[in-house]
Amino acid sequence: MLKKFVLALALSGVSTMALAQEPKIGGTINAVIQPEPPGLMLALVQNGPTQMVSGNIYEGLLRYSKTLEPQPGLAESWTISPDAKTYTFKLKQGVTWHDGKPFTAADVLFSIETLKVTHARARNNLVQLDKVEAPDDYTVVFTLKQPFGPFIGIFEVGSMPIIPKHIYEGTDVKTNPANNTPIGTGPFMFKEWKKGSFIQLVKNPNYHVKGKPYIDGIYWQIIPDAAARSVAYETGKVDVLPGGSIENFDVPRVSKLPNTCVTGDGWEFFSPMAWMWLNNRSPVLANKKVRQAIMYAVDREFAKDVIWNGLGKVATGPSSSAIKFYTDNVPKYPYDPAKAKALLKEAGYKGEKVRLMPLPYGETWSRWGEAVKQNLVDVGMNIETIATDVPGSNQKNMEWDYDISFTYLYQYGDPALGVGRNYVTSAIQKGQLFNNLEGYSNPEVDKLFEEGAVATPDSKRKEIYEKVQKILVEDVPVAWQLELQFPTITNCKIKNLITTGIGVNDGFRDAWIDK
Amino acid sequence: MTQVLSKSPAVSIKNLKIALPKSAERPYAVDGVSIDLIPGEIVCVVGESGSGKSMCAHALMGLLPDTVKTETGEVLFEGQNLLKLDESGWRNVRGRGIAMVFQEPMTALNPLMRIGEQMMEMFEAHDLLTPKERRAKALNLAKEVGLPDPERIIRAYPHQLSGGQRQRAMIAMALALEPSVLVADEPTTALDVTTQAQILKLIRNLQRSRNMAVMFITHDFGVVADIADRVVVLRHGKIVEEGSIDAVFKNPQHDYTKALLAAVPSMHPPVRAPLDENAKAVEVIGLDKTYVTSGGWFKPDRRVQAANEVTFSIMQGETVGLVGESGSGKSSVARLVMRLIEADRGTVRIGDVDLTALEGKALREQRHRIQMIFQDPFASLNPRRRVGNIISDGPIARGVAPKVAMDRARELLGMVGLDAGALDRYPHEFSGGQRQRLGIARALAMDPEIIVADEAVSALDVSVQAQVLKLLEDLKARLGLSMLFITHDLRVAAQICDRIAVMQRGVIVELKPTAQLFAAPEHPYTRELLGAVPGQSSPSQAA
Amino acid sequence: MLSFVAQRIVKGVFVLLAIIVMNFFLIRIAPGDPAAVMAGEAGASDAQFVQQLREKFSLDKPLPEQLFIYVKGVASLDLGFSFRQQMPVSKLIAERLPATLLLTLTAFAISLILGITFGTLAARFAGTWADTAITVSALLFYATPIFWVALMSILLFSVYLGWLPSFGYETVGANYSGLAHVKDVALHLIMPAMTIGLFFMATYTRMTRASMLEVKRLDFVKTARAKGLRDNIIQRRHVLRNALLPVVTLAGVHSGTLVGGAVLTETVFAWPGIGRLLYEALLQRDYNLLLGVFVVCSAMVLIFNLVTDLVYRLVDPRIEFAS
Amino acid sequence: MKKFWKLMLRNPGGVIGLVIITFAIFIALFGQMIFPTSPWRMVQRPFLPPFTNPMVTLGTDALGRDVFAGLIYGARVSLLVGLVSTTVALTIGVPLGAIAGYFGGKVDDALMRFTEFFQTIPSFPLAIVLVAILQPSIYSIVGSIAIVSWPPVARLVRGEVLSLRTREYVQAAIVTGQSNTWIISREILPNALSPVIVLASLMVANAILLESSLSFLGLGDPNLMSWGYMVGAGRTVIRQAWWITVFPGVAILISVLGMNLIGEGLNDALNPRLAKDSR
Repeated sequence: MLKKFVLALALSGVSTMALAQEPKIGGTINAVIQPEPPGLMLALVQNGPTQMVSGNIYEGLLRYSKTLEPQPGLAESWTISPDAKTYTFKLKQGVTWHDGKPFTAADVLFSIETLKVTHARARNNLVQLDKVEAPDDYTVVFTLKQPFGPFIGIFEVGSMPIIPKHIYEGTDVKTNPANNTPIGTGPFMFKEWKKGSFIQLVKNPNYHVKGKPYIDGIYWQIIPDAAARSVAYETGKVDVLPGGSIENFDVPRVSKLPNTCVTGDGWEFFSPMAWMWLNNRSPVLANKKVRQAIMYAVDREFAKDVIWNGLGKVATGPSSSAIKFYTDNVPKYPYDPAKAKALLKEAGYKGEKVRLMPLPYGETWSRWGEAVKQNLVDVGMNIETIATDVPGSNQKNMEWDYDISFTYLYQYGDPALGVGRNYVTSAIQKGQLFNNLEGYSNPEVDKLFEEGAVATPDSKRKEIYEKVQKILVEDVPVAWQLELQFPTITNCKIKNLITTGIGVNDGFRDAWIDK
Repeated sequence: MTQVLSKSPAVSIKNLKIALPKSAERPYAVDGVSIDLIPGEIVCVVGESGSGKSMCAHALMGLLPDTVKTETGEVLFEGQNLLKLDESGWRNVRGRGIAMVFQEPMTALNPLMRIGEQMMEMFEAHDLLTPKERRAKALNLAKEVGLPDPERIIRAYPHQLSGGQRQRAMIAMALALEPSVLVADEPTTALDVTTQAQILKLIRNLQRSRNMAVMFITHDFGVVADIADRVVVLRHGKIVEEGSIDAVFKNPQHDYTKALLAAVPSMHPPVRAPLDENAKAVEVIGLDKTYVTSGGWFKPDRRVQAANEVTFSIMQGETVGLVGESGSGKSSVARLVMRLIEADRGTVRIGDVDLTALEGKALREQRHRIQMIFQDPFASLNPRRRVGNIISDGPIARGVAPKVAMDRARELLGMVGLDAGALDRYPHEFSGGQRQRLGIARALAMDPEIIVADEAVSALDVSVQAQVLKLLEDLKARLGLSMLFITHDLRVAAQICDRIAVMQRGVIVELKPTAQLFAAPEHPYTRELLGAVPGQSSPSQAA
Repeated sequence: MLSFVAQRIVKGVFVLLAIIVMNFFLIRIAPGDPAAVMAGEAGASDAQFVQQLREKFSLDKPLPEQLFIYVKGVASLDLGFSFRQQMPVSKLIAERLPATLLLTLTAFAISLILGITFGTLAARFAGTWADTAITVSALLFYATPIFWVALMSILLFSVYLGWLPSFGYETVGANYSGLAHVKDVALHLIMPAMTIGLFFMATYTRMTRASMLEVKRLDFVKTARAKGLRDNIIQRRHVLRNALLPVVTLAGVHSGTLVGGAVLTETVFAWPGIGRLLYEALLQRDYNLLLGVFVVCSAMVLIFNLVTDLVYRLVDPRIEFAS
Repeated sequence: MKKFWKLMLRNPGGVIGLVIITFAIFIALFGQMIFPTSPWRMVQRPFLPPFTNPMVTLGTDALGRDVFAGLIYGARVSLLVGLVSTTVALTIGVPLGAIAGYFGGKVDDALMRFTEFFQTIPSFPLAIVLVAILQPSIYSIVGSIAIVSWPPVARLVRGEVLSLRTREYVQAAIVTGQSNTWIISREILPNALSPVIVLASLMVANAILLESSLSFLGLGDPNLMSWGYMVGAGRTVIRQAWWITVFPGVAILISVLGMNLIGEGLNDALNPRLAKDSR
C-alpha cells in the first residue's frame, strides 16, 4: 500500500541532455551550505561542508567518474607497474596557484607529508606507502610496501588535497593565518566569508583548463534552519540544494516545484550506507539470534519508502552495491515480525531494556529512529530512545556506551577502504568513531579482509570479498539498513553540475547557467 | 466672626441624592442634602467616616466615582445646574469657577512633574496666558501662599517638599484662577498639628482677602472650631444639624452632635493619683538609634537620628505619654523598647531583666511581659487567621495548652466588650473599633506587665476613640498595668497620661507630669505644640 | 550618577565572573568534547588523532588550570580561541554582535512603541470593543510560541506574498551601498524583529493597560481633572507618564528573555547573530566560543539593565542615584 | 473561599480559562483510557490529511502516526511539564525569597545577588545548555525550566515578605514570642500567596511554551509524546502537511491562553483593590 505513495523522482540523466548544448558563459550560482564549515583549509578540516566548498578551491591529482573510473586532475596521466607496487603520475604543466606561483611536484610531496599528520583518513589510506619521490618537477612516484588494490582510488580532492608548499613550508600548518584565505589551484578562488551569512568564491581566470569555469562565481549561503532553506530555494534565492540540505520529507514537494531538477547522482565515490551498530558486548545483543531478529523486525522497505521517499536501496550486507566486489548472493532478511518474535523467544530474550540512539542529524534521522523503535517494540523488545546531540552521540559511540546506535558511513569505492574497517578485530579500538564499534571479532573475517586488501588480481579479491560478505550477513554484526542517496536539487537552468563521483564537491568546474 | 451676611449663595446644593451601588451597606451615600455656600463664608461639613461628606465635595466638582449615581437634586452655580453639564462644560467650571484642595498632598500631586509645571497647568487647562506669563504667575502664587524660596520651589518635585509645603502648593494651584468657590476635602488631616495650624490660618486669610465661598470637609471638631463660620453635621448621608458655629457648639440640638462634641477630649488633664516612685516597671536608659542610608561611594551617608540618649522610666501602674510630630522618633522609641528594632546603644530594663541583653529563645521567653497595641486596626490583625487563633497563638507559643488558651481568649473577648462568637470569625468582619479591641485582647492574653500603645486610637473616629480610651484606662487599672502611650494628639495625651515626654528629632525635650506640662510648658517646642492644638479658641467647651 | 554607574559596573563584573565560573564547569559536564565532534567530522579517526586534538585544545590539562587560563584571558578582554573555527572568539563575536544588537534593539523598540500605544488605547477605551480586541490579540500573541509566528510569517510574507526576504541579513551578492543597503537590511530585518517584537509587544500592552488603569485611580489624576484639564492631556501627561514606570522596570527584567528570544529567531531566519552562534557553539562543544557568547550575552543583559535603571531614574525624580 | 469563586466567576476570561484547563486536565488524566492506541504506532499511510479518514480524524504525520492520538497523549506530558516545573520553581523560589525578605541585611544581599546572577544569564540559552548537558529527557527538561524560572518567584516573594514583615500583625507575632519559622509560615506566607498563585499560573503557561521551544530545537524527550515535540517534528513538513503542526500548535496556544486567562482571573479575584473599587 505504501508503495503507491513513493515518489517517482526524475533521476534521469540531466547531464547527458546538457552536454548536447553549448555551455554559456557567466552568471553566479547561489548554493546552500549546511552546516557552516568550521574552516576551508581542506588539509586540516575534512567535514562535509568543507569538502563541498573547498573541493572547488583545491584539487586532487585525480578525479573520478560516476563509475569511479580515475580521470585526470592535477595529474595528466598515470601508470601502475605490473607488480602493482609503483604508481607514477605525470603532472600537468602550466598550472598556477591562485596567487600566481607555479604548481610543481614539490607541492605534492609537501602535501603528502602534511596530510600524514593532519588528515586521519589520508593517513590510513597511505599505510602501505613506502616512499614518494619527485624525479622532476612534473613527475611523482609512489612506491608501496606491498600491492594495495584500492590505492588508485585515494587521489580525489577530499581524500588528498594538494596544498601550496610555498605558503605553508616552515610554518605550523594548523595555525597559519593563510588558512583563512585558502589558496588552491582549483577553478574558483576564495573571495569572502561572512560568518553566519555566506561564503563567496569567484572564478579563477587563470584556471588550467581553458575556457573553464563557465560561471563567474558561487555564493554558498548559510541558512541554519531546514525549512528556511527550502523556502530560500522556493523563493529563488538559492539555485542549488546539495544532498541533505532539506529534510527528506520536504524533498517530494520541492522536487515538484516548477523548473526543478533532481538527481541522486554524485555520491558514487562515497556510497554512504546506513546501519545500526549493535553492541556485540551487550549481554542481549551478544546473541546472534537477537541480532538476526532485529534484522527481521525492522521494516526497511518502509524506511526507504516513507523516510527516504523511495530513494536509495535496502542494504543486503556490509557492502554497498556501488562498491567493487559487491554480491547479493547472501542470506536475506525480509521484514518478518513473526520470525523476529520467534528468534527472540529462542534467544531467551526476557524484555531486558535496550537503548536505541538515533543519529542527531535532523528530523529524518529522528523519524527513522522512532520508526525502528516502534518496529522493535512491536516484536516485544523493550526499547528506550536516548536523545543526545552530535558531541554526545559521538562520545557515546567512541566509548561503546550504547546498545543500538544509528550511523551512516562512506565506503569510498573499495571494500578495503570503507568496509573492512568496520568488522576486523584490529579495528576494535576505543576512542574512535568509524571503525569496528560493535566489537565483532571473527578470526576468519579478519584473515579474509587482510588477504583481500593486498591480493592480486581483482578476480582473486572478488572471490575473497564474496566469501566474507556471506559470513558477515549470517552473523549480523551490525544491522544494515539502506544504501543512501542524497538528492541534489537544482534549478534546471543550472546545467552540468554533477559530472563526477563526488558530485557537487568538485562539480562547479563544469557547471553553467542556461539563461 | 463678624461676617457680612447678605449675598446670594455662590453655589447651592439642593436636595442632592447620590445612590451607592447595590452591594453597599446603605442605598444612598448622600441622602437629600442641601447646602448653600455664600461668598466670604466657610462652611464646615463635619462627620465621621462614611458620613458622605467627601461625596458632597466631589459632587461639587463633578468628580464622583463611576460606581455611584446622582439620583436627584441640583447644584446651582452661576445660574446653571452643574449636574446637567457635559464633560467640557465641567472642565470650564473646574479650577476656574470651583477649585478643590485634597486631603493627602503627597498623592494629590503628580510625582513626576515639577511643582511650577503643575501650577502652570491650571492656566493651560483654560487656555490662559502665554507660557512665560504662566511661569510668572506661578511664582507669584508660590509667594502668596508663603512658600519659602519660591524660585527654587517651583522647580522642585513634590517629594522634595515637606507636607505643609505641598499643601501650600496645592492651595496655590487651587487659587490660581481666582475661583469663587473653594472645596477643601480634609486638607489638614495628613499634617502635623503645627503645620495644620499654619495651613488653617492660610486658608482663612486667603478666603477673607478674596471673599471666596469655602466648603471645608473635616472630621475634627477642633478644626471646625478654629475655622468655620457655619457648620453642617452629616451622618449616614443626611444632615442632622446645621447652623452657625456658635449655635452648634454652644447649643447643639441633635443628640448625635452632642455626643460627638462630648467625645472630643478636653485639653484639661484630670487630676491623677500619685504613684510609688520606687516601683519601676520599665527603665529606659540612653537609647540611641540612627538610621543610615548608604549614599553610595562618592556621597556621604544619609543619617537620621531616631533616638538620641532617650532615657525615661515608667512606674508600676503609670501611663507615660510620648508625644511629638511625625518623624520625631516616638514610634522608633516604642519599637526599640519592644525590641522590634535593635538599638545602637542603651538599655531597656523590665524589672530586673535587661531586655536588650537577651537573644533568641531567652528573649522570646521574656517578650510576654511587654506587649504592644498597634495603630492601624486593619493592618494589625492577620486577615487569614481566625480571631480565636490570633488571640491564643501567643499563649500557645509560650506553652499554654490550646484548650486553656482558647478559653482564656473567650474570657478576654468579654473583657474588651466583644461576644464570644467572635472567636470563629475573621478580622475583616469587624469594624475599626472592634478590631482595636481585638488587638487589646491579643496583648492582654500574654499577661503582660507593660502595654505599649502606639497611636492606638489615632485611626478611629472620635466617638469610637473615646470608647477605646476608656476601655484601655479601665483595663489598665483593673489589671495593674503600666503603659507607654504614644500619640501625636495632645488632647488624648492629656486625658490618659500621668506623665508626658515631648519628643523632637529623636530627643526628649521635656518630661513632666501631665498637669504641670499643660500648665507651664518650658521648652519652646512644647509651647509651640500646645499652642497649635486646634479648637482652643473656639466658642465651645473644647477650649 | 557617576558613582551609581561605577558601582553597578563593579557589581556587574562580579556577576560576570560568577557566570564564567559556573558555565565553565557546566559546559564541561556535557557529554562529548570538541575533539569528539571534530573526529566525527573528519570522516576517519583513530585514538591518536583524537588525542592530538585534545592536546591542541589544551583539553588534557586539569580543569582548574584551564579555568585559570581562561579567566586570565578574559581579564585582558581576550575571550580565547575558538577550537573549531580556528579564530579568536572575540573576533567571531564581534562579527556577529552588530546583527544581534540590530535585531534585539529593533524588536525592543517595536515592542515598546506598539505595546505602549495599544496598551494606552486599551486603557483609554477600557470595557469597549476596542479594549477587548486589543486585550484578546495581546493574549493570543502572548500565548503563541515565537518559532510558530516565525514559520507562519515566512510562509505568508515570503512564500505567498513574496513581500519580504525569508532569510539572512542582506541580499547576498547584491552589493548595495548607501541608502539601498539600508533599505535592503531593513527589509530583511522586518520579519525577525517583528517575530520577537510581537511577543514582547503583547507583554507591554497588557502591562501598560493594567498600569494605566491603576494610575487612573490615583489622587493626582483627580487633581488634574479638578484643574479642568482636557482628558487627552491628563492621559498623556499624568496617567501615561506614571504608568510607564513599571513598564520600564519590566523592560529591564525582560532583557534576558529578549536576548534568549534571539536564539530561535536567528535560527529560523538565518540571521547571522550571536544567538545562533551560541546554539551552534553548543552543538560543537566549542567551549571557548560558547562561554564567550554567554559572557557577552550576560554583559548585554547587564548593560541593558543598567540603561533601563538609568532611564527609570531619569524619568522618576523620586529615586536618587544611590544604590 | 466562596467569595473567591464568586469573584473568579465574575471574570469571563477566567471562566473560559478554567473551562479550557479543566478540559485539558481531564484529557491528560483520562484520555489514554478512552483512547488506548499508542501515538507512536504507525497506523495509516503517512501524510493523510485530516477529516478524510474517520479512523484518524486529524490525519497522520510523516510516519503515518495518528495526530489525534498524539494530541491526547501529549496533553499529559505538556501539562505535566508545566505543572511540575512550576512546582519545582516555586519550591526553590518561595523559601529563598521568604528568607531573603524576612531576614534582610546580609542574608538578603547574598540571596539576591544569587538570584540576580540567575536573572542575568539569558534564560532560554541557559535552558538549552542545561538540557543539552543533561541530555534531553523529561527530567532534564523539567529541571532546566525550573532553574530558569525560579528567580522571578524569589523576587516576588521577597518583595511581598519585605512589605509584610513590617505589617503590624507580624510585629504582633514577634512580640508575642513566636519563632521565625512560625512567623514566616503562618503569618507572612499565607498573605503573600495571592500574587504567587497568579505568577504560578503564568509560569505554567510559560513552561509549556518553553518546552515547545526546546522541542523545536530538537531538545525534547524522544520517549514521550508532547505537543512541543509534535510541532518540532512536523515543522519541516509544514508546507505539505500543515495539520501535523497546526493541531498541536493550537493545543499549546489554547492551553497557554487558558493558563493566562486563569492568571488574570486569579489576579482580579485575589486582588482586593479591585474588589473595593467603589471608594
